[in-house]
Amino acid sequence: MTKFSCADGIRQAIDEEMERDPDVFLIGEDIGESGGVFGVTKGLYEKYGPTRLWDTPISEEAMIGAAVGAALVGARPIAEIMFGDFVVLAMDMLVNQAAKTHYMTGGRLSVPLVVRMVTGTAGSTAAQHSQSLESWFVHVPGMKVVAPSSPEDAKGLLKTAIRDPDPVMFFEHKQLYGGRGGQVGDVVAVEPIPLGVGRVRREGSDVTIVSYLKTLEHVLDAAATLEGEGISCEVWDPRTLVPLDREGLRRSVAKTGRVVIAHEAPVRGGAGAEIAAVVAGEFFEHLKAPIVRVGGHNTPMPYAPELEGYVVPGPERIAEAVRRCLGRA
Amino acid sequence: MTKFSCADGIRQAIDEEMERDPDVFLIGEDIGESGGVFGVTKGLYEKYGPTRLWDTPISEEAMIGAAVGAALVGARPIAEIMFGDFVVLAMDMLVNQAAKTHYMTGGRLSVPLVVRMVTGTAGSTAAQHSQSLESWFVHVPGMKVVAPSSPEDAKGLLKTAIRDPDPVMFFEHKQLYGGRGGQVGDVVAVEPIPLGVGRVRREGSDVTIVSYLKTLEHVLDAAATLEGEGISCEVWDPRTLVPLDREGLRRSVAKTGRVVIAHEAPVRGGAGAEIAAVVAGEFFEHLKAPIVRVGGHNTPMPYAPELEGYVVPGPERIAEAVRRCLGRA
Amino acid sequence: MTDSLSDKPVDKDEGLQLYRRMVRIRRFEERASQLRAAGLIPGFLHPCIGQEAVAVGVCGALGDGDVLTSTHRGHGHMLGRGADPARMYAELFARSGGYNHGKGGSLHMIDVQLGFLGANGIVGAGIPLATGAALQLKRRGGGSVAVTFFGDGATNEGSFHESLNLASLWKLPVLYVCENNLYGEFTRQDHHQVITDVAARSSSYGMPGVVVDGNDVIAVREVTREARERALAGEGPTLIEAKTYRHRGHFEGDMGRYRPPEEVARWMAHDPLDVLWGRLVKEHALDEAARDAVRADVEAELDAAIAWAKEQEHPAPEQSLEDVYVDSIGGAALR
Amino acid sequence: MTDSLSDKPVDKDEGLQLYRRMVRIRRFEERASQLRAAGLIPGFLHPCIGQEAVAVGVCGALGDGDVLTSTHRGHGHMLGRGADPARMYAELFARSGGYNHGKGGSLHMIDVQLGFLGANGIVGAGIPLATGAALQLKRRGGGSVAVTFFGDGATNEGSFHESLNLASLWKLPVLYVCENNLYGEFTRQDHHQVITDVAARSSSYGMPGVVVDGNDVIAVREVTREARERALAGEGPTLIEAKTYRHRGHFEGDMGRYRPPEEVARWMAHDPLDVLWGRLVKEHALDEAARDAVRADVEAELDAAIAWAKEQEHPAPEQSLEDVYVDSIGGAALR
Ligand SMILES: Cc1ncc(C[n+]2csc(CCOP(=O)(O)OP(=O)(O)O)c2C)c(N)n1
Ligand SMILES: Cc1ncc(C[n+]2csc(CCOP(=O)(O)OP(=O)(O)O)c2C)c(N)n1
Ligand SMILES: [Mg+2]
Ligand SMILES: [Mg+2]
Repeated sequence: MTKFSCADGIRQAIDEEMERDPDVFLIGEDIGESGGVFGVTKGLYEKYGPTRLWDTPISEEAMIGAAVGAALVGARPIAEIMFGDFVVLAMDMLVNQAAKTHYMTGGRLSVPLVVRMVTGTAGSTAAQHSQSLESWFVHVPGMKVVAPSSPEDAKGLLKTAIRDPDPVMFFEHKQLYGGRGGQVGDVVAVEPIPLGVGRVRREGSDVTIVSYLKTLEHVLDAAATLEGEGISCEVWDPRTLVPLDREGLRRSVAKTGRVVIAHEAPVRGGAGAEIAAVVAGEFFEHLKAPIVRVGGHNTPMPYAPELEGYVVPGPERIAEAVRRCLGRA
Repeated sequence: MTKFSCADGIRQAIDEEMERDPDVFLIGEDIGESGGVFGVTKGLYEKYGPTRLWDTPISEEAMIGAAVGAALVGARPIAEIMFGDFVVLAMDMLVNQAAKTHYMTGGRLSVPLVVRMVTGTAGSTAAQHSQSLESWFVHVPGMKVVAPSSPEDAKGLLKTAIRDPDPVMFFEHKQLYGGRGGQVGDVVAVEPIPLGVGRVRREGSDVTIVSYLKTLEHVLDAAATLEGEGISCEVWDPRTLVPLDREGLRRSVAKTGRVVIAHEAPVRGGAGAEIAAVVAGEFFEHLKAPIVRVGGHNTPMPYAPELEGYVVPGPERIAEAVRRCLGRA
Repeated sequence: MTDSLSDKPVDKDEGLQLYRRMVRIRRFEERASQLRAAGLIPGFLHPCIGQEAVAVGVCGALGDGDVLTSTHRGHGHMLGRGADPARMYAELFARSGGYNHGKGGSLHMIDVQLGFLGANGIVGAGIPLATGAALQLKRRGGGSVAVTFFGDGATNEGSFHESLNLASLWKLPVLYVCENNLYGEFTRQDHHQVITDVAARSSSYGMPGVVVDGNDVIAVREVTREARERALAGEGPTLIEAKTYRHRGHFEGDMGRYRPPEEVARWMAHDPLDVLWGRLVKEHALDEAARDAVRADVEAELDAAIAWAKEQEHPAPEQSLEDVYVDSIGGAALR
Repeated sequence: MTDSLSDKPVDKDEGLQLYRRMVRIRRFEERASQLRAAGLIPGFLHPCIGQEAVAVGVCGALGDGDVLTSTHRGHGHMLGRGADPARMYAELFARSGGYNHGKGGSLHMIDVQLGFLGANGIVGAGIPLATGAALQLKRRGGGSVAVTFFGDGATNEGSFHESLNLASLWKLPVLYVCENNLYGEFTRQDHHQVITDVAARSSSYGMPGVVVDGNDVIAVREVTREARERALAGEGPTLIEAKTYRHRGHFEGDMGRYRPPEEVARWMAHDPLDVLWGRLVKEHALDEAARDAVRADVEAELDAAIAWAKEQEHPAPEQSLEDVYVDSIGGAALR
């Protein structure tokens, strides 16, 4: 067990990029002196001070708007949405402004912005502090969407996102931060990881399970169980939802002929729908079985642990979904 | 050619429901005395006066919030988002409040609200006045999503939506309103149409084309063209995206074995992705060919007519998509 | 500060009742904190200890048909309105017997009978909701008002601004109650706005703004009464700013170290419970025994509430799929 | 109104130049209206006729490095800043030679060289953007300011409130210029807010607020200069309210019938072009010939601009797929 957590990866990426480029700055609510509600930005204020970390009033629209406006004139801001659920308050600045500016201006202006979206359940965080909203942004042309599932990916992809010239929505699952307060772990050198390159997290031959963020851990657990039943799972992590690594996905589907897609967000209209549609549209000839989606039930997130545990897909539901895909259920 | 347009259908539904129930009221920007930017609510102010039609300041969050708050204590508000693009400013009230209230309160409160979303291109309306955002709401548990493609459907579905006890996002395509200023046409009696019941708009045997709103007209045109090429298209209109009439869809797919999905919204992450995923997951045994999606290109909406015409799918692109699905391209 | 309003003597029984309510809130929160530490409460807690007088003072001025919206720090408002501590604890314990059947927790608690339309996890979100409720109250013909509580931090959200503008324009019967506890999360007021009196923002909407000592329950009740009468008379909304302080951190787990010790000490010395008790002692010569009696009563009540809550069932996992829609159209809307 | 500021005599050449700019805007809009009627402009137009003095006055006080954001009614701001009418018409005609290559149209026009960061189709959206630009200007070390134009209607959006609070807190170099033309779309100011002076809202943010006669270009320029100096001196933002009026409807097609004829007449009699010209006549004894010369010049300029614009190519349909991303990652991000 390494001490290097996703929180570490993210902090280190920010630190290294801030060091590299003085136009990189952080903006958000209580991200400065206090180091953030999840401790992800701890220590950065001491190192870089108030001109590089801007604690805003509770004003999500102005906060994201300020980041977009600064980006228009040369800054490379990193904005944090403390709980991704609050992004609803800044959608105009993201969807109508940041995502469309390059296009509306015929390519004359651009918005090199990263928005860190703190995402998913963290144990009874309930309906307004648990959402996984990545699929909305998959549907917004002009946005790139990143969803890392490991500390190394978090670090390498965030470095790339910060250097990227376009607006990037960067999803971080709370349960991957690795311990409340996110104590600083080892510094691990990670090169920037290009956007649009997925990764096989486990090789297998019977079925491809596509997953990302926290759910991918459950998928790996399920795959270990299924191995005992003689089912060989390939686990494929897209890492970025936009762009999607179609070639990587095709390779895996060509090999296994079966696809299960797992994520925490509600299934209906989730990012898994797009992935399923890509497979059914572009890799149909490889498909031997129905595409199975497993994900959050189509409900808001309940408070009670028993209910939350039922709504969020864990290893058992994922294993069941795989068995169903293989006609073994 | 009847004079009865979608604008008529919508106005008549509102009128009849306002007459039936004094707790139904309208709220929006310039929907009252002026009759609305598209003339859809013309005449209602004269008939019902200021306690039934509330013109708000330019404050989308407070406007939708007021509708939600009123609904919490017994009103049945109908809110208008003048251009659906502006809904970004009211997402908290819709997504975190209206959609989740019934659930978060364990069923003790509810939000009988209709939000009229004025949607789609209307000719060079450009990036911030042309969006089709229905797929976001498909992904929001607690919401129902309606997208009528004919005046009768608009009227019958809106009547149902107004009586429905849950929040309903009601999408209206500008080009279906039928003439700027929306002159009042004939009054056509239409019974409330249940949510969740799709409709075969044209019978056929070779391929099922799923479509809704304005694009459905283009689909019908394409189907007529394709008939001349010996291709028999079944055109199926879900009418409501949530709930989705799975049984109706299954019947059609079982018959044709081929599916094309067409809508104006960008393809990536669009409502068509969910429909494709449902087909690939639940009706796979009927499928003989890849599912083809045709829709808005993954770009913001451009201003120039040549560009807009390229981005929005018309009869030709739809026909091409069908040919591709049949392996004839 | 309009302390002068509270200068007339306090009726003894009334005073004791207000005191009891504040003690109930204080002890409810202290015990919730212990229960969370003991593992019985799975979610967030934002204790309102120190702010009891706002909740009790405002609610003490309301009528039966009035409706309220609240915040993440809402237990006091709910108890002030008369909610049942047993069902509140049951909700915090995530049990079926809780106010929200275990689906909401602290951040989303409601009591429909009391017109308590809910705590809220989104800062500022209760403000437009109460504004809309007031619109419907007005449409229905008056006699009741809507009240919304929110913090100093929330007054920087667009929802605050848009709502006050709307309400003043339409003269809606709504009371905007800002609990200015000098911090929004870890951020001191002078780091989130340059003004000192939130009440001053009322002038942007041609609306009266009142500052009151939020630790003086009698004063809070008086300004609320006046504002409510204005609202009922069709004169529109009022912005009430109650200056107060939370004794604890922002949430359970936060030690509140970003606050200067002298500041904390100053406010601890102006404890709302002591302020009222001091007055009752002075005006009615109450003794420690009377105070102990109140405390013992409340303790017994909370003991019973907690015992009841602990006995409540955990919800069955499949109940997750209920209550998404009032009418799920035969389950179709759930797919 | 701070008309007094404009009481010192106007330099003749400077005055003529300001006048010419206002005529250019007026005629640009009038001709755009005709061109739209003739079918050359496919999209929306929101003419700023009657409001020219705000655009020219504000821009007349700015420096080279300053940046601006604007609204749906932005042609005047852009021309005031010195934009090229030819490329503007080309954009309105949706041609490749236009400022945005035909992708933006009236609502999204920009001129990066001039620091003109764009019109905007979303009411109030330019306000946070300019605030953020000012943040970066400040981070970079000063010397320039950001300016944002918006209407009276926009001051009811949350974005207005949140931005002003942020800017005052951080003392950002930004000028908030409200063009109060008394209507938001078809809604009169007293139907969208109860206050008369938008400038009064500055007090909520501890920020100076100034009301100026928006039809007096010299007065507008003076208040802008002062505000800009304050901003550059690190003293923070100013809210400037310029009272003005649009002579036409809200957009091309709207006849503006919701406005009382006397009100229209009163404002037509206070035409910003006439106000300045009257002064130039009084102070410098200019005659009709001088005025005709300006008009003829502008007309020739616009003739040439329109002729050039008409010659520009229509974009090729496939260009729709360009400019979605700066780096589409080999096209992958477009799929
Ligand atoms: C929209 C939104 N932004 C941020 C948060 C995180 N948050 C929860 S409480 C809080 C501070 C609120 O401060 P204030 O309004 O003064 O209320 P207080 O906590 O002091 O009672 C913050 C930032 C949130 N819940 N919602
Ligand atoms: C967020 C948003 N809401 C509504 C509209 C529709 N709309 C366009 S301009 C306008 C009126 C704006 O009024 P004001 O801010 O006073 O500017 P003016 O038109 O008077 O210049 C409205 C309501 C919009 N474009 N954006
Ligand atoms: Mg506070
Ligand atoms: Mg205006």
